Amino acid sequence: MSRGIAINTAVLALCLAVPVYAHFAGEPFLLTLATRAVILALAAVGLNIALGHGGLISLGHAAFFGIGGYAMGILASHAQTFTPIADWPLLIEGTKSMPVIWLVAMVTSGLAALVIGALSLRTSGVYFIMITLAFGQMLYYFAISWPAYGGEDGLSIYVRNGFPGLNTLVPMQFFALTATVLAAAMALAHVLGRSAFGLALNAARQAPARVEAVGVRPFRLRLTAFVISGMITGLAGALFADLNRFVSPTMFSWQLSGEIMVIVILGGVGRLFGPLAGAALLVTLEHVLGGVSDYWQVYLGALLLGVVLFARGGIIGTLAGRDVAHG
Amino acid sequence: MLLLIEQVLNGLQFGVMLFLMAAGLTLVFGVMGLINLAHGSLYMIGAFAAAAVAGATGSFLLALAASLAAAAAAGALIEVAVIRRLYDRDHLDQVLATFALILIFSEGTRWAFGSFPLYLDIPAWLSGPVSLPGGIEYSRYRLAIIGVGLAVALGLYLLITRTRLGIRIRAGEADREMIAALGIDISRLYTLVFALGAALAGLAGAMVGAIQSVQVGMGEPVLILAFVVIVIGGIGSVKGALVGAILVGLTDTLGGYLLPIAFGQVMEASSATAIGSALASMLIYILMAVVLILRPTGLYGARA
Amino acid sequence: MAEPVLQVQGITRAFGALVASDNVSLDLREGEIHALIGPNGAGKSTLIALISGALAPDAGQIRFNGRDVTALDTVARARLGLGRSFQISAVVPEFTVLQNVVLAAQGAAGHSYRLFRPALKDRSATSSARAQIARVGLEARAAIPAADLAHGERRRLELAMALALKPKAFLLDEPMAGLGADGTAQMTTLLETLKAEAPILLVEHDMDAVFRLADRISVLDYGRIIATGSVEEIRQDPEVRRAYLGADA
Amino acid sequence: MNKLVCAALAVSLTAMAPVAALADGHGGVKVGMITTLSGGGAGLGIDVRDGFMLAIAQSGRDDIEVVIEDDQRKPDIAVQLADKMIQSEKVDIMTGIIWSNLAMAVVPSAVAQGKFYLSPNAGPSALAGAQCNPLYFNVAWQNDNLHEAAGAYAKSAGYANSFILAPNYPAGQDALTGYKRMYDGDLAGEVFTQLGQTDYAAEIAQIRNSGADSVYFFLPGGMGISFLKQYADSGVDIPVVGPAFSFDQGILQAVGDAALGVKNTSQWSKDLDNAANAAFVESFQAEYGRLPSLYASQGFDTANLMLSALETASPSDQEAFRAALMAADFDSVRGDFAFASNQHPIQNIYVREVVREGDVLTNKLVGVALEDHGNVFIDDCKM
Repeated sequence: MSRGIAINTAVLALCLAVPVYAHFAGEPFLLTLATRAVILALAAVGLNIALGHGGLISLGHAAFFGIGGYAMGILASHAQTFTPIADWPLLIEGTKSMPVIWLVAMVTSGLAALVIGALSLRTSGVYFIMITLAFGQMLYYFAISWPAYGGEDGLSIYVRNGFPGLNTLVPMQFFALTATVLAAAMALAHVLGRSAFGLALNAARQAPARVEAVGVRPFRLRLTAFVISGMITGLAGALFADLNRFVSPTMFSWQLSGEIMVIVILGGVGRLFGPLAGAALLVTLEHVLGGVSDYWQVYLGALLLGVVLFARGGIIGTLAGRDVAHG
Repeated sequence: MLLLIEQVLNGLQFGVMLFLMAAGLTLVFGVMGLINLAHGSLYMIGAFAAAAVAGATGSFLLALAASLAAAAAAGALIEVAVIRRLYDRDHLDQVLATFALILIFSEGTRWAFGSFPLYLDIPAWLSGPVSLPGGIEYSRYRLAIIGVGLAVALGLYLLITRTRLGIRIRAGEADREMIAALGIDISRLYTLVFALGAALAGLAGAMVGAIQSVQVGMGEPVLILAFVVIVIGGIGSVKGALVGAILVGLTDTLGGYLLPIAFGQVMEASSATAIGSALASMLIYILMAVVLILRPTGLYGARA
Repeated sequence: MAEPVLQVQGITRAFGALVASDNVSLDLREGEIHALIGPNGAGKSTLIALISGALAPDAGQIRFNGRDVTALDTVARARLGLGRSFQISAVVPEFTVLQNVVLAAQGAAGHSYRLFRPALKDRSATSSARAQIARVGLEARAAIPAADLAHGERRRLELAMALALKPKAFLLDEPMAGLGADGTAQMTTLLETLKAEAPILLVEHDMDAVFRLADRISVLDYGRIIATGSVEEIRQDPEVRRAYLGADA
Repeated sequence: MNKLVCAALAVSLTAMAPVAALADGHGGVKVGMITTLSGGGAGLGIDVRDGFMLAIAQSGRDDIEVVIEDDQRKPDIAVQLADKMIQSEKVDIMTGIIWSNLAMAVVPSAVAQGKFYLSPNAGPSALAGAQCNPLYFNVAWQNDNLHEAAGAYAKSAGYANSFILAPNYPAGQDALTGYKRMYDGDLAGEVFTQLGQTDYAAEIAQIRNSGADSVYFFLPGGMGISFLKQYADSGVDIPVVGPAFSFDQGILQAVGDAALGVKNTSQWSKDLDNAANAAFVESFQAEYGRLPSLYASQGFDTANLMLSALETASPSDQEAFRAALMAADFDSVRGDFAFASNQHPIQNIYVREVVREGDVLTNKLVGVALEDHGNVFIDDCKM
């Protein structure tokens, strides 16, 4: 247990050190990178609930990431051009307010997760992987060929959306905002993991027949987890869109689903701090290896392969041993 | 009407090509229980090998042979080096490891062959149209693809039902411990099955490469379609892969052709084409969802 | 006389040509242990699956607590109060003993969708869980992951989980399997005290235990019930001797 | 819990920190190039980069630093790199983006932050019209230009019944609109294909049955290769017209003989008769061992435009540098070159034909489709 705490503290210390250094060294770009890592970590916290606790290997989480992103893009683009989204049956205006955007992003991605989950969870194992992947592709193609919001070109938002009391255009403030959201999501994930629901969900992953025998439906547990998971990833999508001030169908791409999953696994499946560690590592690798070679993805692939074959449990798992799994 | 028949042939050709991809995936899953995302890379390797050999020798048949050999060799190599360690792992590890293989293969190929698409053309003896009964002009090469695909399907059927290897494959699908108990060298069987699946993917890549472009990343869109195919057909079932592939091929081709026309009846032409093609691009996924609602393990999948 | 707690009427289930349960009827009455025995392949597992709801019958009816449950699935039957243990231990390996039993207790209490309160702070579920753990004698092992338990301990954990459901009937699938002499004796004592709470349908291979515990015995052979009666009646039944005990005698 | 502390600390830090010092007056010029160097489409970015760097090398100026980054054709990566160029590298001028969707993601915020952006390729209509900006110059073309030229060519060639197709995404829709703007015959069919589609059997069957007298297509990258090969094999012999993208030097060898004889529209060709072009083609071949492509020529022109402006002004003086760019006082490999009021080119657009020269396929000039052509978005641009 103590080693687990030590490692989590180290991860946190790093999360503190980077922005502080970036700030005083006058390297705002480092802060942008750190914000990116935090947002990807948030997406991975979402996936980790489905994957780590529920055992649901979703290769289609980019669907929720993209929906969150488009929720932001659509609301903000209407606000930017002062056109209502709908004027019948009731008037819906766009908005540049982050809290409203977040709410819409979470509700829409949650609804999408409900539909996709209800269909996909009829299956299990490999079927589930392939079906979630296919649903993600479906939305990808839809986003590309739907002309109203930019199609493949995506949507640009010229000014970052606002949050009451903050100037989100200041990198440090936006970073702090995303870090706070991540902290809240991690706290939620922690509470969920220890709750009665979390207990039943984890049991359904390991011994579904037993869960049925105590009168609980694994399907409903999994669907609930999938929806919560999709909502958090959707929120991450809205933040990611705000970081880039841009949304496009690539947010729906299956490579992105793979990337979120890679983050979860690099960090350690089912570990509370896994997503943060994994995202920090992936963003660092992207940045460092990208500077070394045009073919840096070869190295990234080799590294991933090494982790899967030889370092099961990811960074935190390898360093901490088995004592804090699902903690 | 003639156009419709021609589109049906096109759908059939597309389906047959998907079958070549899906057959390997479904065999590997059925026998070894492995989900292989890198199957699309083997398709790409087949196409690149064919383009390289065709460029050097000018012979299309040699190029096809090279695609089979290169993809089978690459398949055997990754089976021995990587995949073998994944059979006892859960699907999550398999997904991640084979995702890593995609990165390595894609960027490795780009490093070796450069960023520009490679050239591979239809041989003279297969190019041009042929007249079918009823006055349809149809590409000779596409007919050849349909022929090869159906021949492979027949060959696979015979292989699985009539040969010693087929018996072992079926035994492996039924019970992994059993074939070990029968004294069959299980690791050789696995390498063989994996290489066979890889060779089929490579063949598909080479044949398609001649009418499309041979480039890095060509495998992944086909891979995802192949997933849709085997989800519809039922994982592990070669028959399901054939039926699913043809269903997906026809749905995609006919949907892309008929939907814009259907929308054109009720709305203005250019928005009809836009909406029609947007919907057509989602059609096979909708088909998949419907199949799943009716039969969660696919058309020919084992009942859970 | 009141209706039996569990009543199986003319249940039939076939797998292709093999009729695994052939027009089976049996009942379980308040306060009794009803043992189900039969040689390997007689169809005991199929019958358990049919009663628990894991399999749907081709024909026949199952009534539980005065209600037709034939169309209900495992979960619904569990909620009505059918508590079961598994032939092969199906405890949650990464959970501690306490977590496993809390899972059952909160399931019975309908608390499994509480998203925020920590499971182990659910007073009613944990206190009920601790009581059941004490009954099966695992208090000292409550904080041990189930994966690290000895085989006999895991069988007792199974039983504790069934107990925590506060069921109206127990369906116990070979609770003695793999236990040593001491373990079997402990389990036998435990089951004797249990039947006062809820009747037990007991599938068991250990004949000594069955003959000591059972109030009634049904013998299954080739998917059919060939005899039902008291221990003495079954001992004497010629058909049972021929079909089943005959092999041993 | 700790995480909350971390966030709170970060917030308080923000409050007390001063704004970072602005530009630290360095002597030379720093150029940030974001382009596609890996994954699909890397060939285009590599050509732009090589053309650009060739011009820089030939200028002999060693006070120009070019920072090159790979966007992997991903908009989010491009945005992140732009942030890096602006915040961390503190570049003066940006360039390099190939794709319209990446340009739309990067350019508006880059110019809003006071950086010059010189586009060597993408020319989305929004940046030519409503969102035009004094700091944004397009040195290649407005996206519609080559399509308009194709329409004009079809009209002058006497085609009266065209079948037109493009992928179902904004650039594809713009392409068909552009073609129709200059073409005034009937349409035998108008089809939107899927982006990334590789099989065109269905569309070719429709073309065969449409009774068209000409086919216009815009299918960039691998899509065009697939279409042309399949079209050639189908035996349909209706003449094809396309924009230069599918017939450019990098891609032609992969299309093969299927492309022979196809007319395509381009603002540049390697046999354009002017001294700058002859020198460019020769030196590019000498430096890189391959024939230059359209994209290489655009990269080369972009660098030379920038170099010409740097002769008379510094980017730190925005007004003066903008005026210097606007003058376009450089020897374009395209011959005559000027900027319209919305800072997009006014130039000739030519018709080329694919021919075989020895072993390699290449293009030769056969005529002019549009002379001194600007774009239709000038009136939308208010600046």
